[in-house]
Amino acid sequence: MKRTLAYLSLFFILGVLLYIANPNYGLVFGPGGKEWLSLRYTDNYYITHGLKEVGGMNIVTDIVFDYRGYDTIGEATVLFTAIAGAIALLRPWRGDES
Amino acid sequence: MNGEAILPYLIIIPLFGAFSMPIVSLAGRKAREAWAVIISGATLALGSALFYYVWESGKIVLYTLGAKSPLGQGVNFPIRIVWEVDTFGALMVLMVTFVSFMAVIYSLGYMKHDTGLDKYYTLIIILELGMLGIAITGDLFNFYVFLEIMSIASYALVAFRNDTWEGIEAGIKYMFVGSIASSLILLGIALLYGQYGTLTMGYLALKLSQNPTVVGKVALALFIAGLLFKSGASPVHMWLADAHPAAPSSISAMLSGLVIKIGGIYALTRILFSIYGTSISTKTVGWVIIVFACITLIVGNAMAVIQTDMKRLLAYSSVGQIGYILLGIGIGLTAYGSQTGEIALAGAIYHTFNHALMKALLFLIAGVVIHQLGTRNLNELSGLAKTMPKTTFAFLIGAAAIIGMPPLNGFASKWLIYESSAIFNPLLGAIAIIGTAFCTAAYVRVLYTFFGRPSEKVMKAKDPEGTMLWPILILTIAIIVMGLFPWQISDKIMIPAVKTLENQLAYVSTLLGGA
Amino acid sequence: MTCRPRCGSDMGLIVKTSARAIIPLIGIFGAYIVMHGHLTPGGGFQGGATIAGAGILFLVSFGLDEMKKHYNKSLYSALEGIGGLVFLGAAMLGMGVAFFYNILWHNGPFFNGKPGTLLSAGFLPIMNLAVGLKVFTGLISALTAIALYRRWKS
Amino acid sequence: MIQFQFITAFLLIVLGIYAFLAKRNLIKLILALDIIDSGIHLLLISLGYRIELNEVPTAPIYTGYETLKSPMVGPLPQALVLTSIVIGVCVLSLAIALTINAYRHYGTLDVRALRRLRG
Repeated sequence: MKRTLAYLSLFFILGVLLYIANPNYGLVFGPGGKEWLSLRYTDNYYITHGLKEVGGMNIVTDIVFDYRGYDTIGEATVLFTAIAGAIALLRPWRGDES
Repeated sequence: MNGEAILPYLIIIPLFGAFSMPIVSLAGRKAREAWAVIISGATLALGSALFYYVWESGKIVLYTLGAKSPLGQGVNFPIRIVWEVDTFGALMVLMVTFVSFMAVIYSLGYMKHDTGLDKYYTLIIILELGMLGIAITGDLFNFYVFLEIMSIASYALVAFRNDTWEGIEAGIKYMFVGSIASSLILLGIALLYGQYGTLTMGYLALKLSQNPTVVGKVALALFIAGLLFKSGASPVHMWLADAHPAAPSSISAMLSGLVIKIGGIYALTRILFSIYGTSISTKTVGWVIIVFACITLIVGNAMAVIQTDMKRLLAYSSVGQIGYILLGIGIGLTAYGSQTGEIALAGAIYHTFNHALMKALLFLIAGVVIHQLGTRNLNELSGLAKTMPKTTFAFLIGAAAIIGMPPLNGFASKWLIYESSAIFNPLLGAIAIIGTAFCTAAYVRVLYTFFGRPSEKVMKAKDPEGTMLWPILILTIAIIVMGLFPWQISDKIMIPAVKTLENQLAYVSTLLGGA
Repeated sequence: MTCRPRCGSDMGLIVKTSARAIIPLIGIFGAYIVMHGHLTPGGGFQGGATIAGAGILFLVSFGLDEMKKHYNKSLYSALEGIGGLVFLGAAMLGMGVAFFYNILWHNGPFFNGKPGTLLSAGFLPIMNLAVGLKVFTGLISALTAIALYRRWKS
Repeated sequence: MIQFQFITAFLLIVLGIYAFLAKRNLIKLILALDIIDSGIHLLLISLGYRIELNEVPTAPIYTGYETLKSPMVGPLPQALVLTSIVIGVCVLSLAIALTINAYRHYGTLDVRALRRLRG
């Protein structure tokens, strides 16, 4: 019963996602075309202004470290957290030492 | 003091504390503990200052990372990450910093016999950092990053006692459910970016109100699903009932008091009111949330009655109280803009704050009991009032507040929710009262056990030493003091917070025109 | 911990010799990726993961005992923290304007050369180096912790 | 025009959720999480792709750009995916650490054994 319900909801999710893959009434952004500049205004700004404002030749690095640098420090913190957590979980148990 | 000047240090100080913890802990145990207390205390001071500034000025504080203004040169859309803090966000900051500080002080005594404590203090500071980041952010992808920081830290902390099977099993369940929920949220963010081409919340709100599309609605459904998972609403509350009892008690207090509020309720409110607002059908979405809230309310409180494990009872009670908060948010969304909606939303925010204090207090007391007696089975705890009078008094206060007894703070917030739900629809008011009846039964049972005839085992117990007693006393005093001025708090803080939360236009215009 | 046959090095001479030759090359390549992060594809995380790959190759080919001689848990944890602190410090250089303000690029004394040269792009090279150090030490610590966790078998 | 890249991404996501519901082994469940993440990353990356005037777009890097002169793909999704991949790796490492501990406690990787917490 529970399992059938789960699979039915899975099909529902698939249907909805496939529905919005159609550019006529779903995600308007297909692979490029004329609308690229109007829909991807943020990306276009980075491409045209990134070299002057940040100075890195690699626009992706410019975004990662300057425009969205705060995300990157969050990412570094995630890595730090996960490694601290993994080391904490893989430490010897109380009583293993003897 | 200027709010914009305080805001970055709210993130920098916990980050500095976490990154320097491996170096500081080379100097030994005392240095590590002192460092954790200093960092969380400094964060508490900054959080209070920020709250005071935002509350007094009533403005929305905007801070841009990396430039003076979030807008690009010669264009009128934001290209950088921003922080936007309104009164609701500042209230959450105050709540997080206060309860975290209490939990850190409590850990000094409670975690004395565990190993791997340098990682423990690192993780607890990072947990606080993640919640602060969510509370102040104004960017959707950044919200996801900090949600993951908070979630990963809490997965690791739930399973921190890796020599007990209970912690590991609860950690695995929590991790899988939480990761699925995070993936749903990330999918929603990707869809919104694909449709509107921006990630800043304020600008997204503008774009959504100009052109609400199907993709936006699907993304909203994904957000609601993911955040209900994270907040432990009823059909998927099982992970909460496993994870919160299995964690160490100081962590249980933070998980139950803060994580489900910030990662679930606060994020849901922010997305519903600040991003979507009136660009969706508020009635439909509101009723969906109300239905989930009613199920959660009944199931959580009813399951709490039949538990024999003290911490499990508290965890189920958390599920029930989340139901009240969701009910308030649902009514606030359905009756968007009316007086009833404002009262319901004020009640929800007030109850979020109150429940953080009450549930943190109750979990810390459960930790004291475990520390003294080594058991949390209610059948073995009878007669605790004789040997641990201060602890029992604090439990009495906490339980009375969570039930909603008049002189304490829980009464005011619950009253606002009852009142608005009864005006909105009498049936919902009746359901809320039934939930409270179950809640009362559960806590009266615990108190009855505590005041019963002492057993042999209980006679050896005594009140804990300083570092474990002080956080409990401070939280008790906070509850009593907040209970003395219920209507002043609700008129001076909660109603303005709701007013700024519902004012979507101010949120957008602060972003675009403020600079 | 007593050494079982499996925890020593059961790899042959060919593997050990070629690993000894390859490990420095992988390390240099990783360092190149980190340092040229603002010019070419890649960056701190990718380069750091490459260098960590060299460490994993060392662990696989020379065995756990040899690894334990060269691995110090608190040193690596401290280095990871230092990487994070350097990142945070670079981000705080321009606190006068805003957190994460790229002051070195706009009016700094160095790192403001012509775009395309190594010493350009403000704090980006510093951050790349910090992230590279952090990722390298962090991944080595995590994988060594996983490799060391075998106690219950003995 | 059929959006094959979006459909593939959505199929990957749903495949991951299906594996999550149907499989019983902890390692397979971790792989299912990774498949969902990969689907979302594919969706994000394909949102930045563009074709203009039948030219093949290039990576958003100005080093050596003078010889190509074709349009650049969107850099923002790539930055987001870089961050997101690291987060996925972190969740994976924590999941592995938990799984190792669970194997030591329970002696099996079957999730049906992890049912001692009830009620």
